[in-house]
Amino acid sequence: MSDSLDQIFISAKHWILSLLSGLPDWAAPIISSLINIGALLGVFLTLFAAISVLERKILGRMQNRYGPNRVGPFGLFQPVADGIKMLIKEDVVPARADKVVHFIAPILVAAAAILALGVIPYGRNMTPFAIDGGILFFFAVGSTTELAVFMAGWGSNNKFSMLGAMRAIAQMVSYELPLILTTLPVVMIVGALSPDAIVAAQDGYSLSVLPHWFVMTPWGAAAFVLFFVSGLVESNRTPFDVPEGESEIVAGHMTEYSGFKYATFFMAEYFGMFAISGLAVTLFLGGWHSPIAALNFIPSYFWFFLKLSALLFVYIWVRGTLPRTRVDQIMNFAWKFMLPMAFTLIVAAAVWHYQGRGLAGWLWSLVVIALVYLALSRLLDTRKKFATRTYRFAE
Amino acid sequence: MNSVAFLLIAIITLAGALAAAALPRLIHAALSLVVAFVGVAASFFLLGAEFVGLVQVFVYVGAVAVLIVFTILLTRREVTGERGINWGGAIVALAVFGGLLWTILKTKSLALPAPQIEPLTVKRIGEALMTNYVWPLQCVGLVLTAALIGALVLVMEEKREEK
Amino acid sequence: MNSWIVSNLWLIPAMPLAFSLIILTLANSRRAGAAGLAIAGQVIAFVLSLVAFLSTLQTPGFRAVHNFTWFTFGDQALRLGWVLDPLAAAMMIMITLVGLCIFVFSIGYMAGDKNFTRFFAYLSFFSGAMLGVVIANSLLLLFVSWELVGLASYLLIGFWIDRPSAAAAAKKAFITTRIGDLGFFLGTLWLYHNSGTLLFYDQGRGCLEEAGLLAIGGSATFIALLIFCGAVGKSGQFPLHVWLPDAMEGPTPVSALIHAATMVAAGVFLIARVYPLFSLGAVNGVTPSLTVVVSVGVVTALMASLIALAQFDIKRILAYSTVSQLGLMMVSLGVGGVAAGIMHLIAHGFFKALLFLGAGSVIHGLHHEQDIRKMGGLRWILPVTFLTYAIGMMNLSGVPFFFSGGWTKEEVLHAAGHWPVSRLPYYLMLAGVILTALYMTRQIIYVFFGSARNTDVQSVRPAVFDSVEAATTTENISVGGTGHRPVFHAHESPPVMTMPLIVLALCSILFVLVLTPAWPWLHAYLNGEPARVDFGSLIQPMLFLSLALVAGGIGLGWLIYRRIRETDPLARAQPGLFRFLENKMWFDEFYEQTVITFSRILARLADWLDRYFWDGLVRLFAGIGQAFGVLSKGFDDHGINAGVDETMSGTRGFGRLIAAAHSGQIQTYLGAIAIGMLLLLVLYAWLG
Amino acid sequence: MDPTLQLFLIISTALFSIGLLAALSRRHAIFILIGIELMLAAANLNFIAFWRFGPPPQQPTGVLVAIFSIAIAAAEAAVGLALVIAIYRHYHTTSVDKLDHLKG
Repeated sequence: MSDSLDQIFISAKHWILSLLSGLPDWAAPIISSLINIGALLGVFLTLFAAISVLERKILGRMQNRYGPNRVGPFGLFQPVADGIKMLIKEDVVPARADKVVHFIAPILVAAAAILALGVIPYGRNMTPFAIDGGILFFFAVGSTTELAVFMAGWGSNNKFSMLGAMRAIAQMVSYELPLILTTLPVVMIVGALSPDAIVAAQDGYSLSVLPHWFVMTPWGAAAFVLFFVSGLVESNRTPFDVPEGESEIVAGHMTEYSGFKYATFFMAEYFGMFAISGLAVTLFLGGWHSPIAALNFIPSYFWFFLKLSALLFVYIWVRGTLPRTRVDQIMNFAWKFMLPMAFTLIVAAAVWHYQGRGLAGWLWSLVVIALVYLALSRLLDTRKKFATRTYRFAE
Repeated sequence: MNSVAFLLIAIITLAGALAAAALPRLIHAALSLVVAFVGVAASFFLLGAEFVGLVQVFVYVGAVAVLIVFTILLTRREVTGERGINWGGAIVALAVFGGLLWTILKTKSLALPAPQIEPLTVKRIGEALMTNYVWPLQCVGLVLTAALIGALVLVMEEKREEK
Repeated sequence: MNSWIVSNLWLIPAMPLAFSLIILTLANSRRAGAAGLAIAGQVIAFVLSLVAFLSTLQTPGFRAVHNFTWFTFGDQALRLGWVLDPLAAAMMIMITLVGLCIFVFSIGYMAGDKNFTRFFAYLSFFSGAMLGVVIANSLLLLFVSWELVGLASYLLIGFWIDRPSAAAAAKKAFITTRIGDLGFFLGTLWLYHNSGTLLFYDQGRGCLEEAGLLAIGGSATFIALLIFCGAVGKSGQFPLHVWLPDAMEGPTPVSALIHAATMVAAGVFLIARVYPLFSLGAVNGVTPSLTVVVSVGVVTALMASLIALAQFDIKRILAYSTVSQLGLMMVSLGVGGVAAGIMHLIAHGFFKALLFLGAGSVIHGLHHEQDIRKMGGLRWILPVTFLTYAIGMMNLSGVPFFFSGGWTKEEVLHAAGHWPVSRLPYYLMLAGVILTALYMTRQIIYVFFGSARNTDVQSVRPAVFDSVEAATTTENISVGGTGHRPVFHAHESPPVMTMPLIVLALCSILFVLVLTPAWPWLHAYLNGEPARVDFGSLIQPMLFLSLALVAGGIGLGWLIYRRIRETDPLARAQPGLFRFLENKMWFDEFYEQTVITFSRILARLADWLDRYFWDGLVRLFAGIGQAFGVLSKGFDDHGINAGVDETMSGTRGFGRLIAAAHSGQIQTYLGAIAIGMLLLLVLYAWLG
Repeated sequence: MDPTLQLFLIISTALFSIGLLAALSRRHAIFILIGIELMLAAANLNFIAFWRFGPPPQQPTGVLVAIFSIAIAAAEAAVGLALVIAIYRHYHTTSVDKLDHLKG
């Protein structure tokens, strides 16, 4: 019973394919892919709509105000209204813009985000695009985003756009290194680049309550935190939203976009967020595995989307809590802290492996991480550079 | 591997490359170069070397293209630098193409179909890199480090003089 | 312990030397550090010397050597080493103890000098070098240390380098002793040629032992005399004594160190060390070389005593007294009383250091006034200095019973009285005793008794002291630097200067305990015999004779100098003789007229030769060269160049042709490469 | 009809010639770099193609050489572009026509 519920979408797909058995041979894989793409787009567009309104409501809650509450019950139809507004807006293209580049940029951004979503296993046997080097594919596609952002900034022929694009590329390039390096320990321990293999490696429970997720190891927990922070930067979310900080440079590389193109950028940003969170779930949070052995009867995709939603909530939470960082702080943090720590985690994972992946390895890798962390925090301590603050007029 | 895909990829690759070589605006050429690279990566996929294809996209699109674009931005002031095409070079390039094409076509043994092979997994590549090719791997690491430092020094040196 | 100190005897000279090097690296402002380090080095050396001394007490005639090979050339090995025997141990004790006192005294005396640290570095170096001389078991090591002593004396005499007279005195000391050292070095070479070793003691094979002496044989006399040349230079014997009084240009502690512990003692010590060479083949204890030593000693002793009688510089008088006492020691060595000579050397080391430091205290108290005519009446102003100085004077004059100098002089006279060749040295020595008492009485009366004769000195009374200070400040700048400490109500020197005086005075008195004939322990120790207690021998006829002579000398001096007027009493009585003595018997002038004039003539001759003869030759060759040059130029211009020019222009033309292909444009080159590749391809296809 | 080795070689030859064209005929320094990158890509294509069409069982040598060559190309691009920037700062031009200080 639970199995059939678990595999219900797979069965549905096979049922559709069996209906089309009359078609020629070469069409079957194409149809299969199309079904995958359709399902993917459907799910994530829905999620996008839901998140866009939920984010506003949660932020409102955090900031002591109502969120959207006019369209539909509890304002739940707000995304529909937004969508209609976006679609019927005039599409303004600056006269001096590089029209082709300006046009391609949002498409490329969205394409990259959607492609990246393709390699993530959403449930048992539910990977839309299962290839051997899935993680690498994710990052290869993800790195295209930088180019797309640049095209947007350059094609607009606008100083704000260009500045925003430069900022975005700078911080994305900087944080791509820790992002990739923090996946390395997992890849190293699993011995495969395929997300399915990584999820499979996190199967099993100790005492049937402690899941074997990588986040349960010291290096995995640290890597998860680093990965999450890098993900925040990669998706240009607060507190790392300098590329599109409204109070500084209007909307960064999206300044000259309006209407549906702007909506595409907006959507791509959220899709990117989904992709990064999905990868984090896959790499560290055990993918679609349930947290307790007893809860295995609940379908796998439910667990995946539960974890994904939890992460997305943290994204929103962070946005509602933290102020924006400065550009130089972001860069210093990347090169002076994230990168050394990421390298350390590789060593820590190796230590964990060679100590037999048991309790001893757990402790030793914790020691390695703690040592380097303490050393780095001593080295990077900037407090001593400032004089103690004196309050002259506020005694 | 089918010929439709091959044809498509070949057309995209060559078109992108031609655009990269011939477009008057540098930025367009650079973006066309990205298209050509993606095409080459696709043909790697077609040939069964998925890993190399991904690396190709990763390195060229993610890094080299961004670098080129940045360089264009930093050296943008000169707009009227382009003064037509050096036709002598074009003739030489054409001659080389002709010569190579003639040689390839002349060699009959090259017209062989693809044999069946077991798929090349990332694991195999990794094992090869860590066993037989570990020495070249280290050398490449060294070269990359040296290039990184060298590039930094090259760009920084002038800056200090300007101050 | 015993073997440890023997194999580590080198530490004794090495500690002061090492500390000296460390002090040299200190900044000028680290005064306390410099003095502390120097004194620490000296204290360590003293303690080690004590250890060494204690281990020599085990058996009479203890002697331990430690030899090692320095380097090997061919099948010859050059070996160095050090020796520990009563002679070395006694000398080490004396040197380190006296040196320590002088170092401490220097803290006060040099307090105002801006080169304080440098001074202590040199002092420490000096002491270390002298200790090296003492422990050396190789004539070469001894020579090296000997030359280091010379270098240190040069540095210290010329310490106040901004004074021309100091620089001249340093040069004079260095060059004069170098003349003697030349002889020493020749003697060393000769010795090595004959005996094949420079080690003194080497398990029977050393040059002072049976086999070595046998190998030297008949040439021992010449070798001994050559080595004696070195001793003459170092110990200021006639005729190379001229540098010693001039060495007074150095700071007074340096004079004390040179005259008491280190430099001049080296000559006497050298003779004592190589005494077997001198006494080789002796008949009845007499050899030609020893006779020369006696003669030189007698002449020096009498001459210096006479000169001292007519000097007015407080330090110069002491300097001539040193020369005369050294003459006395030489006589003692020459007549066979080696132990007596060394005993006198050690006793002399104590009381002469005492006298010099006392003089230094006086000079310090009077703001670098050295003329005894301007002193007088100081006994109430400088009581401690006066008392200790008087003890030193008693020692030097040879008053027996309580003063070690008297007993050691007795020993020397005793030895001289038994010389089989002649009684003349003995009588002359007795005359020297009277003279010594006389000039010391003169000096002490001039300095401490009577009333102040000079306005400057008169004002050395507490009430008006500050005005003197102001009046003499300008002189002080050139002398002691700007930091001179004013002594408004302290007419006596500070304790740091008087304490060494007291210690030295006590030493010179307590030293008597091991000297008297009743228990001649030191004599026996140096000779390697057990000592006997015999109170009966305390009273000897000769004792009364010398007592009478000393008393006579002092009384005579009291009579003559009791009333001091503007001029010296002796000058009034015998003006010609006094002038002769006052001008040091015109030795300097004599040397100026003879040696220096001769060398000047030689230099002129060499100069003339250089200018006219050698220069002419050089010019001749230069002319020949020029002529060849002209010829060669003609040949080059018209013969070779034409051909080369043709070749060059051809090459240049070809080069231009080639250079045209180098456009400097990268694309041209790239294109060329592509074309080349294409051609290769075509060639390949053609062939394959 | 499946594509043969010959077809891949023709594609790579064309790619190479286009790269050569860019390197030889364009005057902007960055175009030369673009051309060189294209030529390198053509070479990589050749490596992969020869590996794929070699007699089985193939060693992954061709693939590894391609990976190394991509790494080297990245290094070359970094240094080359740094050079372009340095030259631009120094001579205020990126046109290789004007950079002829080596002219004989």
